[in-house]
Amino acid sequence: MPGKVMKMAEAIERFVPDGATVALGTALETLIPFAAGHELIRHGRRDLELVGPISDALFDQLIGAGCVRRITAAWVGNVSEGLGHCYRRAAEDRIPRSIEIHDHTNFSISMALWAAALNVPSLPARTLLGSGIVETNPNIAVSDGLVHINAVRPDVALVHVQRADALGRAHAWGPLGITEEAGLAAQRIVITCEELVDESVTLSDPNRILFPESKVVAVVHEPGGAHPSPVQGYFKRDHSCFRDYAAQSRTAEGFAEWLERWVLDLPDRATYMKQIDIEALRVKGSAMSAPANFADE
Amino acid sequence: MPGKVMKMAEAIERFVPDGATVALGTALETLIPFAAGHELIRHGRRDLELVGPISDALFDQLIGAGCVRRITAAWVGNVSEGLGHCYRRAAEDRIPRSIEIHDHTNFSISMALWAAALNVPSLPARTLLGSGIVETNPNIAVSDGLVHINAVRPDVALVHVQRADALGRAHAWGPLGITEEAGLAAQRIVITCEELVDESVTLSDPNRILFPESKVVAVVHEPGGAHPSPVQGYFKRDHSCFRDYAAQSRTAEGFAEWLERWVLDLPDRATYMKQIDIEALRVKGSAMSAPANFADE
Amino acid sequence: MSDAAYTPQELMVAVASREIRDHDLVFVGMRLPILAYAVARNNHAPHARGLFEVGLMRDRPAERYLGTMGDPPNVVGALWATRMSNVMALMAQGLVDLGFIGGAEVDRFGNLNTSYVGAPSNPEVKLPGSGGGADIAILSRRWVTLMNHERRRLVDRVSFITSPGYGDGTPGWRQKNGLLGAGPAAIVTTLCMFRFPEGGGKAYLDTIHPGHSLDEVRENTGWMVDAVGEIKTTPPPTASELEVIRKVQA
Amino acid sequence: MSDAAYTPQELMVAVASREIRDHDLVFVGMRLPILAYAVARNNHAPHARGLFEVGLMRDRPAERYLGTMGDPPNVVGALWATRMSNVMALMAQGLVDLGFIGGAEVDRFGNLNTSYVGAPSNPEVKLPGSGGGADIAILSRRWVTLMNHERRRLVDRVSFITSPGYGDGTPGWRQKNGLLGAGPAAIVTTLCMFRFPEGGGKAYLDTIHPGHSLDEVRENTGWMVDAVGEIKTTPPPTASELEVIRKVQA
Repeated sequence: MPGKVMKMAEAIERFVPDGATVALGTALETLIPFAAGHELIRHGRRDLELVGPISDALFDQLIGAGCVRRITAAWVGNVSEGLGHCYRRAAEDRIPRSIEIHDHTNFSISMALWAAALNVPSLPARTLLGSGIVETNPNIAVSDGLVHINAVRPDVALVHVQRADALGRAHAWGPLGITEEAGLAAQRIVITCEELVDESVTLSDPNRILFPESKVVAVVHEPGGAHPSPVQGYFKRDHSCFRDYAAQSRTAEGFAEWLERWVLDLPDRATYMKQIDIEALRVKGSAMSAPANFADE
Repeated sequence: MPGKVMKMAEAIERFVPDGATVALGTALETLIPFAAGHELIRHGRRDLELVGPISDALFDQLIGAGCVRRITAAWVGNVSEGLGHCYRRAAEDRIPRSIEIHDHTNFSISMALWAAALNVPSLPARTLLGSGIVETNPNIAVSDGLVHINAVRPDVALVHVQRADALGRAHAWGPLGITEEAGLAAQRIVITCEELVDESVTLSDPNRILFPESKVVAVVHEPGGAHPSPVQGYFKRDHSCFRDYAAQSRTAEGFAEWLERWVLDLPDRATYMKQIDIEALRVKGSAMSAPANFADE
Repeated sequence: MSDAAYTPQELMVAVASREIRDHDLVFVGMRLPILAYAVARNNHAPHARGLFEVGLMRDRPAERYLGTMGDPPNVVGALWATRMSNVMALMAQGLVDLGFIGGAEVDRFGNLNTSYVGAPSNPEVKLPGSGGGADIAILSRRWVTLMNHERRRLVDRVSFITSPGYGDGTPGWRQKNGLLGAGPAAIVTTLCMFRFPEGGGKAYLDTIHPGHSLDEVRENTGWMVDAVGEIKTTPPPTASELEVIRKVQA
Repeated sequence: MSDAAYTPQELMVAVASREIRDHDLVFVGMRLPILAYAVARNNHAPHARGLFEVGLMRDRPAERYLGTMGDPPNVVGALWATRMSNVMALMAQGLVDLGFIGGAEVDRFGNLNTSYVGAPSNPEVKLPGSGGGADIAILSRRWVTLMNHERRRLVDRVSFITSPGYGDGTPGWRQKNGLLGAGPAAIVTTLCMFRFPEGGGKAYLDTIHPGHSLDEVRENTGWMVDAVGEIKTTPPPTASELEVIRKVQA
């Protein structure tokens, strides 16, 4: 099998073209692939469709940077701070550009991805009855007392995990949101990880492997790649970073300064990491899972 | 919370009434709850509907013992040996009684349980097109170029796992087949386990917990309760036991002798365990999963 | 206990926590509901479980501060860490007893708008969206919303229904449209608590918080507030309720 | 190499293994296909992956004997231990290159019966059922069936189609009925190998195994066997193929 380990820049360059439908932030407030998202901005990607459940600031940043054509999500903002100012500017004033919005709920975006994973046109659900979302989203319809949610097929899923091996067998833990269906529904998966480990680690627990390796096209070793979102066992959430972003992004000018300072003026994530006090966020404790014996004789 | 730990006899007596729809053998050839199934026979349960994917001998035994009204499954037989002789006698000659058969495929029975878990009347799938099963199973229909598989709602799921705590947080590993959807779809879950452990073990790895504890009504500590099927890390498969069963069940008389010898004449599973050479099957090796750190600071 | 002894938010949390019954499975949202679950769990509802759409079930509050439901302390001691769709499946089976939903706007029929102010095609304000709100509003057995009491938030009719309450207020609207849950049980604001008639309809004033008046409520509410009989005063937070709130927030 | 040097089953396994291409994702069944995957993986298809409906993906054969695909040795070193529905989802996406299906009866259009001999309402023989067979027959890109060559097994038309091949044999039957995969590629028996015309239809004789004759095939086949041109002889198992088969069986 060809090696899949590469730098973030190469992974984004090769696997996320302009116009792509990209699933990211699939574990909700945790394991958000900020490093991968910032690389999309540095690469000047355009006309992307972003797919996710709730998005904690990263969607807002990609919208503000002008990368986004369409939002297919349940919620876009800043979870601990409230509104997404770039999202508002784009939706209300077409700044920096107009965006198309396909509203979902957390449940319906999950079902849309399961539909794609199962290769059916749509799946039925009990949610969304009586909600205006069935009128605004052209991919959701009501019939026979159920909603029918059309499949959403990402070209690529960007997923940050605690550890993965060189062939893309990824271990993630903590709440996983819609990560599994996003990966199964996607044409290909780009893994970014805190630790690049030997397959003796990943294969020791095949039940914790998230995805079929056959869908994983790239593995990027990017410690801290989810900052400021938390990573169970590795990093706490950087609440103040979200607070600062909310304040700075309130105006287009403030956002432009934020973008230069934290993305455009930096060559890569390693440089970004040097500019934050990561040690204050690092998890130092140890609360290890009880081992499971996979022996066969 | 009320304690859920009880003996097998009490769990079956209280939670699996005559006429119940029972999901079991949901991990296919592994973790088959033979001990629970044999207790159903000892309790003389009648008119059960058995729900599962493939069933390795246990469905055949329950059919032969006269417990079964309906089979809702993809395959009933003896995996390493072939046909299920009791199943044949019931379907062909109504011995010991006639049974109704709702044919499924492995994929379609999984979707039927997911439909129940999501509380929708049916789910669509790409399988079964062109198969005679869509004519024989009244709960499967073709329209718009897809099959629509009606929900199957078990009253109870009987699930054998490697370890569980007193409140029913269950850890299982190895291939899980349709265990997760069977438990979510079921009204209630009865857990039988190799090891009854403290919650410090189960809660150390919430990602490995199979089910919401709120659905688990009983926890039965029954070491070897899956024999002769294998349990990863605990027991190898007892191939000769399946071979002997195939030979003895070839005639109704032979099955009757087998049933007395291995079920009816035994008061409980502990006695059964004394009659087999379990040490020859016990896994002695150790191949521990790499731990995951769940620490939060 | 005087007004000064607690904040309006602390009162809202205490009032919300009283909606949680022992043994309830509670779909817990963010911020104030997390505090409300902690208060209930530590006082009158020791067996209440919390369910989080991120994919978690708990039988006790997290032991450290949560900025979001996905923060690492919420995973430590969790009973289940799974996929969102499994958590939603439980709610779709009618197994969630109570949910909490926040919102930017609520109307007299309990409908919430968290999507658009103005035309969706060209909105004056784009709000973040449903998140799991519409799922909770439709599928949980009953739910409660918490809101700062401002005339711009408590409106006669919302311009966009993200999370349906009782729709157009006609009796049986939810059943007619196939909504699984019974609908909103209460609107808890910084001034008062509204409830709804059996089977749905228009919100009525149930209790007014200590130190506030009917006139004040009416001035700050976008619909004609009916006062049925004598309006009771909301019981203030107890010492033990405040103790938990302040411990968890710290 | 003479007939005596290998068993009919060993020849079937060797022939089946040659259907596996390098880098294929193979939906592996039980018994002979497990051996066929091992032979291919150790010879011409070092990058072939195996997928098992029990919920496993592997990139090499198990290191110990398997009585069933769920046996513990099949989990050791697995690349993925998951739910059956996830494995089926990959196949429903058209990502499974080749599947193997066993059967009690196959007909000239490649349809398999593993359900009923005689009327389903009152069968002469109740067979175990589909298992994952129908799923593979409908969803995998191409598939192969292995069968002992007996007249009662190779029938003109099966009485019940469990796993569809080319249906009634009319061109485009699978596409017309919305079946995702291309259908059966071959029937491998103890006497010969049948293949199918492009786009489906009636099985034709491709090769006859060493030591067997066209007459013998015709005597033991329930349909009129067409012999198109000169019939080739099946290449016997190579030494390296036999070595793997015997190692894995031990």
